[in-house]
Amino acid sequence: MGLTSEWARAWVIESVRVIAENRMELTALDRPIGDGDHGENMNRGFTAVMPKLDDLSDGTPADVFKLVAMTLISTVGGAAGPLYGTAYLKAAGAVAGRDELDGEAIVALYTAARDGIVLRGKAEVGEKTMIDAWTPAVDAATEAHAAGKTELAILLAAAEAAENGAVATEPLIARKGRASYLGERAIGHRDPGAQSSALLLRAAADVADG
Amino acid sequence: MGLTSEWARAWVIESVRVIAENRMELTALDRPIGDGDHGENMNRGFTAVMPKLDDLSDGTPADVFKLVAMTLISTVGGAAGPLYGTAYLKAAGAVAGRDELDGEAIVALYTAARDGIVLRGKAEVGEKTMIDAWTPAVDAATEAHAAGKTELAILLAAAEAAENGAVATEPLIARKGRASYLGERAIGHRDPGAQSSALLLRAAADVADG
Amino acid sequence: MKKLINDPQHVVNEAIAGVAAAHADILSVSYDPNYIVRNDAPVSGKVALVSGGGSGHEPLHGGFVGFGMLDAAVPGPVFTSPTPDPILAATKAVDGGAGVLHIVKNYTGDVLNFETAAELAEADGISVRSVVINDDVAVKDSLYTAGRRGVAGTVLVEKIAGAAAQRGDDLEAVASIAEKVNAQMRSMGVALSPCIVPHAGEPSFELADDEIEIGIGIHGEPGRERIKLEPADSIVDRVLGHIVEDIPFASGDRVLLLVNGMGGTPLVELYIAFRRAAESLAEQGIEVTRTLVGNYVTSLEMQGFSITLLKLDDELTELWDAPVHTSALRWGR
Amino acid sequence: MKKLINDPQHVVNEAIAGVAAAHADILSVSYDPNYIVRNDAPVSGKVALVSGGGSGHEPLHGGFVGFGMLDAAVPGPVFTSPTPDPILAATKAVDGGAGVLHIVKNYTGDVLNFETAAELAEADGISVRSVVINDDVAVKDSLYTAGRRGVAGTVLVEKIAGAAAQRGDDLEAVASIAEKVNAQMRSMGVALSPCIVPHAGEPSFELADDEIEIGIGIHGEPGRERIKLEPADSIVDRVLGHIVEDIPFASGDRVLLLVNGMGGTPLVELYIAFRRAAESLAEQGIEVTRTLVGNYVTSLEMQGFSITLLKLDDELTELWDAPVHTSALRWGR
Ligand SMILES: Nc1ncnc2c1ncn2[C@@H]1O[C@H](COP(=O)(O)OP(=O)(O)O)[C@@H](O)[C@H]1O
Ligand SMILES: Nc1ncnc2c1ncn2[C@@H]1O[C@H](COP(=O)(O)OP(=O)(O)O)[C@@H](O)[C@H]1O
Ligand SMILES: [Mg+2]
Ligand SMILES: [Mg+2]
Ligand SMILES: [Mg+2]
Ligand SMILES: [Mg+2]
Repeated sequence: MGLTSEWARAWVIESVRVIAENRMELTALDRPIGDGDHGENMNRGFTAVMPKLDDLSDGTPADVFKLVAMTLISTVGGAAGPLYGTAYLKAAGAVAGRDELDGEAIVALYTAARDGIVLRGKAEVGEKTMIDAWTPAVDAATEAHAAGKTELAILLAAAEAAENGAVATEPLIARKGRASYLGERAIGHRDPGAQSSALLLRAAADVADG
Repeated sequence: MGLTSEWARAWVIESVRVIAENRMELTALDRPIGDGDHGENMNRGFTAVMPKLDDLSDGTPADVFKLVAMTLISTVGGAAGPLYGTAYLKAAGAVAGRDELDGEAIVALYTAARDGIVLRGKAEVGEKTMIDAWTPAVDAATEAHAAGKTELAILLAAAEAAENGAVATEPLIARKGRASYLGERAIGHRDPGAQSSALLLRAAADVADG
Repeated sequence: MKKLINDPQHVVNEAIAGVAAAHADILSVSYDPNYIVRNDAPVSGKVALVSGGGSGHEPLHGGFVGFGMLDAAVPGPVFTSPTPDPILAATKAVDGGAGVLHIVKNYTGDVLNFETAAELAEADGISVRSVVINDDVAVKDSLYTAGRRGVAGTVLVEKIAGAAAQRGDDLEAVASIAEKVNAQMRSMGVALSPCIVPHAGEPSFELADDEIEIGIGIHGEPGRERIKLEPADSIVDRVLGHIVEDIPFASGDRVLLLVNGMGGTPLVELYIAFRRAAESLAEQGIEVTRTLVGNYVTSLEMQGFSITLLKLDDELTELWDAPVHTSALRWGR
Repeated sequence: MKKLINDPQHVVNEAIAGVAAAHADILSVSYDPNYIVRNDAPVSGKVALVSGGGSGHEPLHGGFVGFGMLDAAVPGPVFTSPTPDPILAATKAVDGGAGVLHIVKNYTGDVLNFETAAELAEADGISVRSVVINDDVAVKDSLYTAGRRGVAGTVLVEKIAGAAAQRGDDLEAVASIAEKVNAQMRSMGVALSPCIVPHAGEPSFELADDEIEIGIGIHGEPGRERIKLEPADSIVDRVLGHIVEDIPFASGDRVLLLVNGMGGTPLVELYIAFRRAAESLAEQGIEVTRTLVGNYVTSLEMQGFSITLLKLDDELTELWDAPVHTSALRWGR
């Protein structure tokens, strides 16, 4: 039994909640190594998703992700807007037409999202960006699926890997985004985009869990 | 035995000293009810007098006062520059040609100085300006002279009256100069120009004393 | 106090050296006595305009030297009127035989020093007329004060009288245009934070974190009242109210609206204030036909703004629109 | 934090409403999506210039909309790049059939959002070229960073490319003039005090009473080093040293010297800095043939300044001198 568009909706609703809840923390992470607006930017975007989601009476998971993509692109701005926007857009493309997502589809979904971010932002692992949350998440999901785990277990493995990845950005020097201007002074600070990515991936597992 | 140009020079030299010594205090008085520059202005002017006085090898008291007048006019600026400049200029005129100043000449000197300030600034007694030091000083000098006092006693009477006059500006509302913008809020502050006038008139007596 | 200066004593001399280096195409600078003069001065047969006052209000006055505006500017020490010597020297340097108009902001020091310079210039055979600017409604104009202060409206007088001189008006006519502008305009300022005079090294006044000063003077002189910080729209409404009630601007009037920055307030905030002022005037039926927004008459790094309203007629509008070529105001050439 | 604003959320909308009210003769404003556009747009057959970015840098970019410069400006939220929607809408509004040049400051967000808008415009049949401005030498340009930031030199690109478009150059030619200006200019900034983003309500960084930040970014991003406050001349020498060593300016070169205020520094201080910069360049045999001094690319109320040097040749000089009519830069008409 795979994940339906109910799950996709629930994930988005939970995302809106956790982003709002962690808005100040994300902005605080962005202050020392960025320009102090990441929480504000993400919250502006996800807040705008809510009424549109209500309007989308039904549809596939891909429809839900495409709606999120378009809304984030047109409301977030900054670096995060186009990056997350592309992630959701490519994710939607990867599961187009499906009503239910099995383990393989979930791996395809996360992989496409990550690849979308790379396509736009050209970041590699270790450059202190959101990719440092996404790539470990994709790897963990792939591994869990290969080991024959359930959809829920795949989502949980990805969430945990993303969280560890976000923490692991702390000792890094940044090579992409605003933090790259700081050189060694970026060391010791967690990347705000990696942190928001971990929050979103945890939300995906939390709502499947329930 | 009257006061010579030696006295006039000594008065100026002492004026330079006391203005420098009280520069911060005069500026502090100007801050709450003016623009915080009276000490700076006066010090700029009197500092410039010194080298010129050295160049003036000899001359009458009137020559000394004329030199002070021209220097203050061309270096002080603000309200105080033209007011004190005119005072010294008219004072010089009142004693022109004399080598020694007797009691009558001193009364004429101070009266002309005061009248010069009124001519330029149109202030009356009680309007919280330097006139509130000068007019009592002129009155006291006139009285002392009428009572047959010595030159020194006349200068001392004027100095004391000027000091009392400066203190007496404290409860007044200002009607001239910057302090007039404050209305009732000027109450409780001593007028900086009245204070500098009192310092100068005390210096005149101090050097005659010595 | 953090300032981008060297020695506080050299602020004015070094700044006018910078003005000379930056605007050599328009003006040149004389030192000791200090004044800034149009490159083509004296312009033979043209009435010349000289203004000046304490420094720290830049671009006033040096930024307005050039074609169609001032012939010379005389910068005193920071916030202190210049002495008569440089005013006289500037007056002599620009007289083209048609006389000189002195534009003086109404402060005792400025008035007295310009007065002396004018007397000395007259003694040298130069005709001088003086106009004293007193547009600040924050200060009650009465027999019991030194009168209203001259503030941001000064730039409007300099532009419009400058255009009258440039088109060939004689000294009487230029002076009466200047008087007319002064009579038809009113200003009022607000401070959010104080400024610091370089040699003083401490703020000219203190404001709590949630206080603003309504009716501030351009040297940090206290205003009408100190109130709690309010939204921009309420502050604008207050200030505009004082202005409109002082001079009976009436529905149907055409006006020039100047929203002037005090030096430390970002342009984005000035536009927010401009928006409300324009909106409110429209509600009152007063038509804003000319506008100016920016830092024109400043008070060092003070945060705040002022509003000036000038009642226009066809002649004043035409003179406002006439070409001007200075470092801080330029159009038409 | 004391600001002349109403609701922090309404800062940009209210400010552009003020811009619309103040400069109706030059431009008009669209809301939702927000952009500022030349009154005569689209100019048929002329290459159109669109720039934009976070707000809080006024007069950049809206102050440069008009004849001979930008056709449209797209203001994002304070210090945050606009999304593709308004960029696309502005691009469509100004395209006169000859294509559109996007002038983008080099920040990841700006680059990505303009990139998306350009793709969407191309899909709609509009030719778009983009030039990414990266004049800030404070940041090392290497494979290991997002590259140098775009700062005050942006105004020089907008003016010169705008003049090329106005004289009728085609899209390739306008883009290559813009690239050339970007390649030949270098900038560096200094902060004496931080700025405060309205919705954040606290300073973007902290500086002790005797510290300054050398190499500050225009959003308060940290620079190269934090040092003790020094006399203006030493600060200017430091900054100019970094600029001149980065691009090999040589004796005999002609340059444009821009001394730009960050928003909260008084003009009198900018002139002191300009004086030293001009003096030092003269000592190095570098000839300053064009100048600009004032608040052009700001960072809200930040105190500080930046220096930009652009190597000139005859063509760039001629394009610089060409008439321009915007609210913040105007000459020749
Ligand atoms: N080239 C890139 N690739 C991937 N992620 C990036 C890149 N550049 C920036 N980011 C991410 O974007 C985050 C910053 O987002 P945000 O603060 O919203 O935008 P901005 O930097 O424009 O203010 C960073 O923490 C980082 O994770
Ligand atoms: N009209 C006037 N008549 C007499 N004295 C005056 C007048 N106006 C101002 N003053 C005096 O000048 C003093 C201020 O001098 P100063 O601070 O040097 O000039 P400014 O006010 O231009 O800064 C006042 O304290 C007052 O005594
Ligand atoms: Mg950010
Ligand atoms: Mg004073
Ligand atoms: Mg003064
Ligand atoms: Mg940002």
